[in-house]
Amino acid sequence: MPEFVMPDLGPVMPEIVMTCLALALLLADLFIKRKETVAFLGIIFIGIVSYTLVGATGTTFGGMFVSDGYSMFFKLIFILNVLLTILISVKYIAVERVNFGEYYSLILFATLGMMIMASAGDLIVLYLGLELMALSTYILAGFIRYDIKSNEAAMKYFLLGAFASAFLLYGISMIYGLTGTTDLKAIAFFIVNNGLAENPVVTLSMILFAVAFSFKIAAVPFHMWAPDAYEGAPTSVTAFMSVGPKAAGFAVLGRVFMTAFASVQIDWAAVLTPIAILTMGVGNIVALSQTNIKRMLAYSSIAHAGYALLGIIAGTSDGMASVLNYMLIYAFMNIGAFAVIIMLRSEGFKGDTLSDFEGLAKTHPLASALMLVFMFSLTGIPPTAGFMGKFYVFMSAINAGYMWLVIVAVIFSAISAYFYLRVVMLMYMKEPKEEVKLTTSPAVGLALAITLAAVIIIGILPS
Amino acid sequence: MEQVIMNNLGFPILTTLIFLPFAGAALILLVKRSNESLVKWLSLVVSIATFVLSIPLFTNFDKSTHLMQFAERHNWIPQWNVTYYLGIDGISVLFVLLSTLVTILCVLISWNSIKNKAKEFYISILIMEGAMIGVFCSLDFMLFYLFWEAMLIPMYLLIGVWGGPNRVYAAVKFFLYTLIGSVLMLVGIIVLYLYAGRTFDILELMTKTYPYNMQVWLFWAFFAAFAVKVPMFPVHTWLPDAHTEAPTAGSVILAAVLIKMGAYGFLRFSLPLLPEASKAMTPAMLVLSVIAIIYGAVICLAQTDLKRLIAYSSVSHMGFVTLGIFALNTQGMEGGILQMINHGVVTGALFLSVGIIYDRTHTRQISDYGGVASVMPVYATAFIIFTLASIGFPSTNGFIGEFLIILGGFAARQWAGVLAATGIIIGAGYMLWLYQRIFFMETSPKVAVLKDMDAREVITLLPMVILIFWIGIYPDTFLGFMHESVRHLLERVHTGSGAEIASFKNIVENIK
Amino acid sequence: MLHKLFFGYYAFVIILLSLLVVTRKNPVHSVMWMLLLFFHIASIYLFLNAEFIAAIQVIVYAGAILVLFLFVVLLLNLREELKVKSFIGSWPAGLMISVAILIGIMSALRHFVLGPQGEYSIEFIQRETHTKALGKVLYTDFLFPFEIASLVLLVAIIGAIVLAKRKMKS
Amino acid sequence: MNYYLLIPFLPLGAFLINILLGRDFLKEKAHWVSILAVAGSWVVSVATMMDVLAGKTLNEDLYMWIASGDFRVGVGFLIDQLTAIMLIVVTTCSTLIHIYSVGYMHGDKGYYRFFAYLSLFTFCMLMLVMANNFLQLYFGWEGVGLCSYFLIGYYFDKKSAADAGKKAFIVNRFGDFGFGLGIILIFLTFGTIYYEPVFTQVGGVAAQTINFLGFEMNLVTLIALLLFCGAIGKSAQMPLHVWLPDAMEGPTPVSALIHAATMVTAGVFLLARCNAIFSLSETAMIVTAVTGAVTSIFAATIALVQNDIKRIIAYSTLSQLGYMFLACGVGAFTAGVFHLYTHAFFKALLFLCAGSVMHAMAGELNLQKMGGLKKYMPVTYWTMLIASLSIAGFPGLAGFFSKDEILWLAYAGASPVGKFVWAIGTIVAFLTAFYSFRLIFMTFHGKFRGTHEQEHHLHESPKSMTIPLLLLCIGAIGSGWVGIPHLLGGGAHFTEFMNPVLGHPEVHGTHAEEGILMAVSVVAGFAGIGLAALFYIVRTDIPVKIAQQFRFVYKVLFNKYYVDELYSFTIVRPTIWIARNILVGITDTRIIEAIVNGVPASIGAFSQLLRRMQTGFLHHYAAIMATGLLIIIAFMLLR
Amino acid sequence: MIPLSWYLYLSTVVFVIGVFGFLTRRNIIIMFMSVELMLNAVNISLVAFSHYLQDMRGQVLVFFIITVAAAEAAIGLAIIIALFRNKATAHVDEISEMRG
Repeated sequence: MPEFVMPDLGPVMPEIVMTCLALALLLADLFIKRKETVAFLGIIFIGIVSYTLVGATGTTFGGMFVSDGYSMFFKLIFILNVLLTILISVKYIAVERVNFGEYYSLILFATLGMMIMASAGDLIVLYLGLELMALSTYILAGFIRYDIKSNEAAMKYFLLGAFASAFLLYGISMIYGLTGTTDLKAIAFFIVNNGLAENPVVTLSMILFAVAFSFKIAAVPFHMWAPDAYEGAPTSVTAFMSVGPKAAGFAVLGRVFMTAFASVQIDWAAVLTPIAILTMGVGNIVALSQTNIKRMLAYSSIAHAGYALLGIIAGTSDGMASVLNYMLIYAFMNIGAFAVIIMLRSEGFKGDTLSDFEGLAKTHPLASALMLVFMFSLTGIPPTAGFMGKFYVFMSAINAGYMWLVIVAVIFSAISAYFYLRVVMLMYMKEPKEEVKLTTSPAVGLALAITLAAVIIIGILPS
Repeated sequence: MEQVIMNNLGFPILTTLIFLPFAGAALILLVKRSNESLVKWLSLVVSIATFVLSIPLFTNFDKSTHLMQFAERHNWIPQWNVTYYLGIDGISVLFVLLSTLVTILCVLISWNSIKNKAKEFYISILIMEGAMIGVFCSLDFMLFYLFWEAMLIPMYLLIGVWGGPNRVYAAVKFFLYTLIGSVLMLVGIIVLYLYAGRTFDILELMTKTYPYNMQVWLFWAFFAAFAVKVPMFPVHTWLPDAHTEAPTAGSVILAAVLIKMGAYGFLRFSLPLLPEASKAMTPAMLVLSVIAIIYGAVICLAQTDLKRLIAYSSVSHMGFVTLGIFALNTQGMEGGILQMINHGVVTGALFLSVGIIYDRTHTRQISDYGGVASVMPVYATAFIIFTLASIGFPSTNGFIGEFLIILGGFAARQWAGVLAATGIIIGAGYMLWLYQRIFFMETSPKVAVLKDMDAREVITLLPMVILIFWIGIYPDTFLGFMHESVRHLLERVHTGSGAEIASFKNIVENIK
Repeated sequence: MLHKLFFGYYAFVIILLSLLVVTRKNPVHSVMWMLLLFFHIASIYLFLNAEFIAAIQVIVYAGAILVLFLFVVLLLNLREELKVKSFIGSWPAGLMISVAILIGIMSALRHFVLGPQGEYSIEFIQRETHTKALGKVLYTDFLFPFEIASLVLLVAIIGAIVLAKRKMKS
Repeated sequence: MNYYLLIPFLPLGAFLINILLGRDFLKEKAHWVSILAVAGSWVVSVATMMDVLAGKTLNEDLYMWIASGDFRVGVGFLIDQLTAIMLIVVTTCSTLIHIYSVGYMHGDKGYYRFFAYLSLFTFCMLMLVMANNFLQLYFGWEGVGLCSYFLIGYYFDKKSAADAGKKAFIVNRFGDFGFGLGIILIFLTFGTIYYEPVFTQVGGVAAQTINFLGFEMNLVTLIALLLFCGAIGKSAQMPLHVWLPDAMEGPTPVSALIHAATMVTAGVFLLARCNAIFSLSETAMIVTAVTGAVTSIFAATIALVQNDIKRIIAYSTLSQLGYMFLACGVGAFTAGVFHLYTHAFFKALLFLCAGSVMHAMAGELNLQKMGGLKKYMPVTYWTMLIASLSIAGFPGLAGFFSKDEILWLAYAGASPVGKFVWAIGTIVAFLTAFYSFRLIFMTFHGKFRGTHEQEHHLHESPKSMTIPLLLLCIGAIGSGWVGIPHLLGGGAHFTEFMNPVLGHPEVHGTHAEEGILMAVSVVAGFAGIGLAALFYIVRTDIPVKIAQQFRFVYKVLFNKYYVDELYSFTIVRPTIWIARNILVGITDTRIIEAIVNGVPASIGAFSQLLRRMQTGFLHHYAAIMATGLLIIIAFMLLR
Repeated sequence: MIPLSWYLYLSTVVFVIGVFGFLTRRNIIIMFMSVELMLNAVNISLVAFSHYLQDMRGQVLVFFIITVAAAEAAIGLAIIIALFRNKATAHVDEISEMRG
């Protein structure tokens, strides 16, 4: 038995830094009274992390931690996600009267979990990363303690999440029993060499993985938690959840299925295809009849998961690339939309029902113009980023021969136009009912500026 | 790949044409919304400037070649091999000019009628202009699709925000109708792109050959997008609503330019890219066109709403256009293209006129009018000219187009020509009836108080009148642009690309 | 043979207990049965000579988690809990689903084949105690996950405080 | 010789000046512009006539109008004998009527508009006759149609006027529908639509047949018949005659110029122009002849019982046009054109006289309200009398010669239906004489039957109106003398003159027969006059009796054989009904829109359904998740 | 020596019982306990595997699972308490503010 040698910490540096800074933030919170400062610190810390991110590539801890271009890109998404989330939170959590420093450190921990997931090379690490993310998110979802809706959101998310991760564990144990290892590459290797591809147990564990990950990316029929959780959770957290965990889910989905289960691609494509269709269908169609915009965006995020799944199903590197691309773009446009929604929230005014948007264009032309852009982007109308994302995904899917699937997808995306446009319609074509006053702050402004710029620029110059 | 004539003017004219309006819109964005007159003047200046800049296209156009002219090419999205590639030929040049002209008129006509959110209104109009020009200039499929879809946004707002009582319904209908059509086209585009070896360059795509039944379903995919825009018979119902509810400027843009894009799409993409399929589908297309002609014409007899009637008449007229295009012979196609211009001018003018009187009476019901001729003689004169042009009276532009189309149609399929000709009779029927009901007979008290057109309105209509007679009396100016391009296009269609029959399966194989 | 008998007993009891756990009306009883269940599972672990795991099973699960449960259960007054019936209306559906899943998994498991043998042979573990072996692995090969686990616990602490603390500043 | 361009473009210029400046500047002086212009083009026309007489004809393009692929057509002018004659007719009538209108339209609020339209009409008519290709002909064709639309609807605030104008235009469109297709077919056959290449090549294709919409038929016949559609539309032959009587809603000078002298004869002109085509097709010729004959008798019978002075003349125009068609149908194109030429004068005269009567009667049109006007307005009386004699074929007057030539050629010509149409022609001659003189007697003889104030108001018309009457009267008397047949020692110059364009049908009959026929028709004419005199001067009670005797026949005739009603019930109303109830009511609303709105609606309903699945109950969520897992497992393991 | 499959079947049965409990109970705490039951089932199989594979990973994973389970318990119960403060019930059916 070899003696212990200190593993190379270079690749894992960003995570380490993140951990330290999160802890530091936790401590700083004790001394700093103005929470805005905490937020500001958090932003700086994230800056540092993203700095360490550069060039931290390689494999360490005996292949348990893989930091490659793939994980790098996802980490970029997570960083952006957390950055924008903090920006839109600063004012909001004050308005919600839950202005605690823990909020920020929890968000950082969640992000850390995602980062670990993204570069997990071993099922154990994957599981732990996933739990780290999940637990932090449960707490965040229930962060508004005095609000029953928030509690309920947390409760539902938590119980179902635990339920789903139990399945994941069962899958892990199966594959472990079969191959005697939990290392993704080794598993793939073993399956191929011992011709286990046909073995039902492999299929079974693959299914269990698919279920657990589908839960994370909120794919039908494992999406049921999403609408309630998204509606109940604090809006900023909703924004965070609708991008981060989803992206992380896609990260592990891609990682596991592309490496470990590469040899049973036909099988998991067959599993994911109906899931994708259902996801797009249910997401878009149910969104049509929503009255609460957070809930509507929840369904829309379900639908978007469906589109992104096409890229996975394609099963090509091109497809994976398109998924990454899509997730990045989705992060921008979705958080942008939530930023606008958050501005509507003010003391004693929830401002999360669709009717609150009536005639917004008259009272707040700029805000509604922004919302317009994000809505069209979510619909996928050029020249916005949303179009480019969809386009790339569809292209890779067709390239892999899933033309009919893409036709289904475009039809659904045309349907989706209806409920996105309804927001625009309410803003521009209705008269304002009561005076809506916006709670703006430089932070939100910055977030909006970033997202808008990104949506437009990516839309025009995707390269 | 085919060579093109690069832009030899001092400056990138097409880019300028596309982005000048955008710049103008951005400029207006900065103006304080209280300062409405400045907004108006700014947009007027910008639109006129655009028009003036577009004149070189008219004067410096080389009519002796079918090649793309004034071309510009820059890399855009290298990894997908998407290029920023502009250029115009004899088919598209006229539409660019039409767009620039019509925008000016739209700004003028809305001068007093748009009160609320004026800023957004003029921004939308200008963005619209840029996008329209872009559609006609794009030589890169991706770029084309970009403009094609981008156009929906301002139009949706134009209808939905400044439209009539039922505007929201109309706007959403318009948007979804067209969107569903164009997303199917998007799939087609991607397939084409992958099959042809990852290029969006239209000219390059034209040089490739595609298996027959791939062509067929690509044809229908494109059809979904273009037929809705045209609009052809079964999918025409968005047009009456959109036209009726849209503000005058919106209707004018819709009629004059937007619905041309469908037919333009057929010319630019369906025919040259999918020659065999187009040839094979000709009967179906002709039948649809003839149905549209007669259906649209007859249904006009039952309309009681002024704008709705004109909207349905466009269905009929666009039927002529598609008929001419799918006659697949010189007369038909040139007639078709010319008829697109004509319809743009005439129907645009008719909507302008309707707008002029609507501003005075605020009613679209035909029955509310009567005897207008005796109180507004100048207006009546203008309107009769447009009416005559619309019923294809010789020496107006309508005649040239329709005659050539019927000639072409008759040459292609006798029944097509004959049935199309009946459309002219009915056309005379409903237009003259309309004219009688509005302008003749006793003057109703509501009408008696109306004032005749003021200078601004006269100026708005004048260009249209001039165009009508110019095209009608000396059409060679305009037909001249087309000859070469049409000849080349027809060659491409008829000599075809010798595609072999391939099964759907190995199309997918090929794509992979 | 004796092994089989022992296993038979434990298996039977474990299943029985878990059934009791999920079917008891009164949560307190469930918790109690679960406690018993955990002891049995622990002894199964002993069977599979994983003493350390067995130990933490007893200490952590039985000792910590269940006590926590019990605490909460008692915290929430259960008077009216016992009035409403414990199962959801459509429990047969639930039963059917679970049975179907069971059948599915079973049918898959029939084709189970064991992976390759590792170097931690029984003798090896006998030689240096199980605890030592596990500890070695944990602190060398699995250092990284171990650290993450610590973070998970940290987050849990923070979360518990944030959510459950009665009053909070600001 | 390029000054011929002045002929059409002077009136055009007048039109533009009037329409642009008339309303604000010229006002009451608008007529000068037009009159000068038209007179100018009259002068030029006469000069052109001289050239043609000197044998100079001309055929040249002004510029290329439409060029698309191998379809190339210009705006061009052909001046030959036929054109020359038409030029004279058109410009002369036009000039005189312009002058007449000065008096007639005096003080009308749309004075300038009226003259503008007249000039525009003259321009279009001239373009029509001077065209050297079919498309330009078509232009003039539609142009005159448009002008008649304007002028019929001149009093547009009267619904009946507006309706009449619309009717005229649309009915003509029916004709033009055929005409246009004819032109297209000509192009597809000959590759050009210029007259002379077509007429020279047409012999070559005489035998060809074409499959037209499944019917196998002779190519030339088809072309001829399609063109014929246009002709009957414009010249108001059966069955497209319905618009002409209503056209009388327009001012009387308009009726005289457009609906008597010039425009309505365009159909005849077309036939004459295309004689090369027609004479090659037996069928087409027979159709033409029969149509003409039927129309002429049909119209004449209606004219017998009408009371509206202008309508009577309108119907007589119909029947005279029938005569011309008849002539062309039997191959006597020359005779047709000759009659056209003479008819122009006496019919214009008749209308103008009617106009002057109306002027005197303050717009009253009903014969029953008139009578004994002779003493109030002598000039009108005498001129109208002469016109009527002329139309009745009184020997020596213009009508006499042209009509006799037609009848003779019909009888003696090669046409299989010749004898039949001759018989009808003779009967019509009798009827014509009868109703013309019924008109004369009821208007000018007997005692006045109108109200008193009307009687006071009675007066002779102003100079500007009577002078044209007198001038036209000369035409009505003398215009026929250029074509006196050899039998009566004349030189038949007209026929000779036209020969190069229209040729001359071979006749096999003796001078004796010719003389007899002539006598017959003269007798018929006199019989008509006599009978009229008997009925309406001597025994005014007889007509009433007869009317009661044959009440049914009378009603049918009085209601013009119910043709209008027939059309409105078979064509107009069904179309509109279909539009309202089938297209709007069913296809658009019930089918297309139902789908368009139905699909979203159903999606919405489905959405509500799915939405209800999101119950908010945790265990439902769990159950759905578990079920999903179960289904996937089953699906994957059982396949 | 006991065949591995016995352990497997045992764990499966326990796991499914957990699922059953989760699906059919309405008391949050008991639902949560069902989840714990499922985890234990997994643990059984893992330990069995690692014993038969003569490999430590399984037990390592079990160790972590137990850790996470503890964490989950803490958070879960915290959530339940917070919920209970606002709405004195532990019945999932009564906690359905949000639906549709």
